[in-house]
Amino acid sequence: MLAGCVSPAINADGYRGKVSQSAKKMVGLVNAARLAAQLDLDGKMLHTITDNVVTDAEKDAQSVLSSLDSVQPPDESSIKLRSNADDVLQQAASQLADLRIAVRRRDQPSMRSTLGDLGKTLADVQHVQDVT
Amino acid sequence: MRATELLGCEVYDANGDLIGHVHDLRFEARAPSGRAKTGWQCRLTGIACGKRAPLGHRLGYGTADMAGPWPLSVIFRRRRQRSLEIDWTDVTRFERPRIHLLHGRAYYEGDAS
Amino acid sequence: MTRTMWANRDLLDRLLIAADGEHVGMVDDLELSDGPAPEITALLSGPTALGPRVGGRLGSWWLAVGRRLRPADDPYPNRVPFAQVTTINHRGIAVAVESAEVPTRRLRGWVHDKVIDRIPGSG
Amino acid sequence: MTRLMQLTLGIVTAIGGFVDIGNLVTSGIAGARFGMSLTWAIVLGTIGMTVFAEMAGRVSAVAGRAVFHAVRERLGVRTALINMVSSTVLNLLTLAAELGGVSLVLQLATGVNYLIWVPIVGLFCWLVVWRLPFSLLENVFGLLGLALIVFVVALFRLHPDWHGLWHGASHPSVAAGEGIPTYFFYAVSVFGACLVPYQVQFFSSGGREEHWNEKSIPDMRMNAIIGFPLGGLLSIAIMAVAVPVLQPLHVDVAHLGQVTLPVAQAAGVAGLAFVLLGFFAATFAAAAECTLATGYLISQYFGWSWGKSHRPAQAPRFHLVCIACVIAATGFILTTVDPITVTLVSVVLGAAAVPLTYFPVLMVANDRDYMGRHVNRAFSNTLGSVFLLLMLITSVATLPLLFITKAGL
Repeated sequence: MLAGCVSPAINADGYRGKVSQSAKKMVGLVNAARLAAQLDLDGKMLHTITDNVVTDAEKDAQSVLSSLDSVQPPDESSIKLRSNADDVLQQAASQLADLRIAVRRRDQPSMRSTLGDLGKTLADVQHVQDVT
Repeated sequence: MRATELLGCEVYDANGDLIGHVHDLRFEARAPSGRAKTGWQCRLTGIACGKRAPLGHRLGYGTADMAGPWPLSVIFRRRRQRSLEIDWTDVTRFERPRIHLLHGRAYYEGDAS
Repeated sequence: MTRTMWANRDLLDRLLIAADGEHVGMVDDLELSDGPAPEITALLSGPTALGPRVGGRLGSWWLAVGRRLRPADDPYPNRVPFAQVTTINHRGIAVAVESAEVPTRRLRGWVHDKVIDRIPGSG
Repeated sequence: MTRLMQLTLGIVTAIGGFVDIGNLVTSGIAGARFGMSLTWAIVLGTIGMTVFAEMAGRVSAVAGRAVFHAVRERLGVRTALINMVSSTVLNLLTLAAELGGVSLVLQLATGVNYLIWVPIVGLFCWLVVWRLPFSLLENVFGLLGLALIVFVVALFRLHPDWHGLWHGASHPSVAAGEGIPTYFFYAVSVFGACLVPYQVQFFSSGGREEHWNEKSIPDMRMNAIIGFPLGGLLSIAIMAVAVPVLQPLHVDVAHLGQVTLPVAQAAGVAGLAFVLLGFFAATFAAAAECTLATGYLISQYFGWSWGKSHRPAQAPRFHLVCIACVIAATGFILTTVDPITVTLVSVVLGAAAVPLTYFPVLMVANDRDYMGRHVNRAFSNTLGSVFLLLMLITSVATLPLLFITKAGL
């Protein structure tokens, strides 16, 4: 549902909006995964559902990234924006993957530490969303 | 002859003017008499024709006792008045797809009101 | 006792109900006698009656399907003689014939023999 | 069975029959994205469904006409044919969404990929249609679907800001950062999820299956007038639990798993078990009903014998249609198209297609020759006309909204 919509030629403002949109989606994905994992640690989740929610979040995060990558940055400042945002979003996506691995292995300590990392990354992602 | 062959035919009055298309057939039905279970008789007595698509007629406005709803009942009642009922005995000639009538248009329009 | 009926309102597109209560088709067309005072002689049903009413390419296609299902290459639709009609009302047109004897159900027979009967638990 | 129990059973099955994959998905999305501000669309959709179902049920009981008999009688061969074809395509889309929904629920419960489940679910859906008696289908799944009440329980346990929820519902406004077309797209989807054509086709044909007559009208009315609004309340509860949990986190609901999170937070594993059971029952029953509804409507158009009261050998064409429907819908979902997207598209197109079946039923319900003293009164007709207008507006607006918003993205 998140992929698709390749819009090749946009201006700097449009690009900024696109980055902001991607960051906003990433916030939702990270939050859903964190909520599921946290509830799981609290013993309030069925393991299969946690797995599903986290796996879906990871997949959707990948498609947010690839959808952003498919847009050509129109100018110099957009390229700078892109490299900055890309780092943060990549990090979020890879931490979601870490979380998924920890959930599948039912490795609670590693789930906890990944949740902590995701919390920090989330702040960065929100920052990307706000400044753009 | 099949009903489908009649429905949709062009209707011309005595002067050769097109009045409309046949959109329904009127029958006089006689139910089985006495204790007989079967024995229906259905005689073609007339045709309904008009220029407009007979939507309201088809839906029941015009031939049925409709309770509403407003405003459909009003719209269709008004449109119905443009539809003419013609007795089959007034048909002088029927050659698909044309039906020719005995009288002029004014005769039927007067009759319909 | 006589009453007025309209083809569209009272006869066409009405359900045909057999003596045993089975639905045996729709009244797709009416057959009228020739002459100065035409009378309904039969109710016509099935693809070869429906096709011409639908009209257009779809109608001719449906007609062709119907012909395939006919025994000989006879395009005339299935007839239910009007003399067999018992009641005409808003529930449909009932006839004094058992469903097995109503000639409208060739497609049904084909589907029954070739598909449904071969699946376990159909009886 | 006592009369009271029978009545309760009818109402309960109406609640279970009301909620399906469309409600689960659209209420979840709407709650997370728009808070309570789309409650009005659920309320309107539910009233529309109740009015329409009551009318169709009355026509079925008094005049003995199921929906597509009325369609063909009133619209004539050609218009009714177009109507039948589009209703069938729409039902197939809905059926695909339901089958996909059941499979997703099984994925949530087992962790096994939903695509593995799809053919199995399709097979079971057909088996139910093939062999299970009608009343068993309606009652068993209707009762199990009641497990969804866990959403109401969860709502209370979340101790939400009731005043805020009520304010959101009574003062609808477009959430910040959302476009007006998107808002109305989801309004149509929520509306369409409540007012589903196959449910009315099933309700009215089911009445023929159960041999309703004039005496059944009070029961039928109770089922529609109490059961469906309670189903609507359930949809509102699914929406409301998302508001305190998912909305602050900006979760963009795109998966069934996310819809269950608020219940997990409020009621833990036990709550989730109820959710899964309820989801399964609601979507599976809907799949079977949608299959039957499609069989009903095609058979009614052609005047074939139909219904579950016949053994398959006595209604072969009806059962062939059912088999073909299940195969087509299963095949469609197996193409790996996202079931949630299929659900959204099906409820939105469903909202657009409602007048096709609603209009003929409204006509027959107004025909004194057919209905006698049970003809529409001024009250039903006022509501009936208002909703006809509303449905027509929705129909006209739907396709532009679908394209402008690219299905709500």
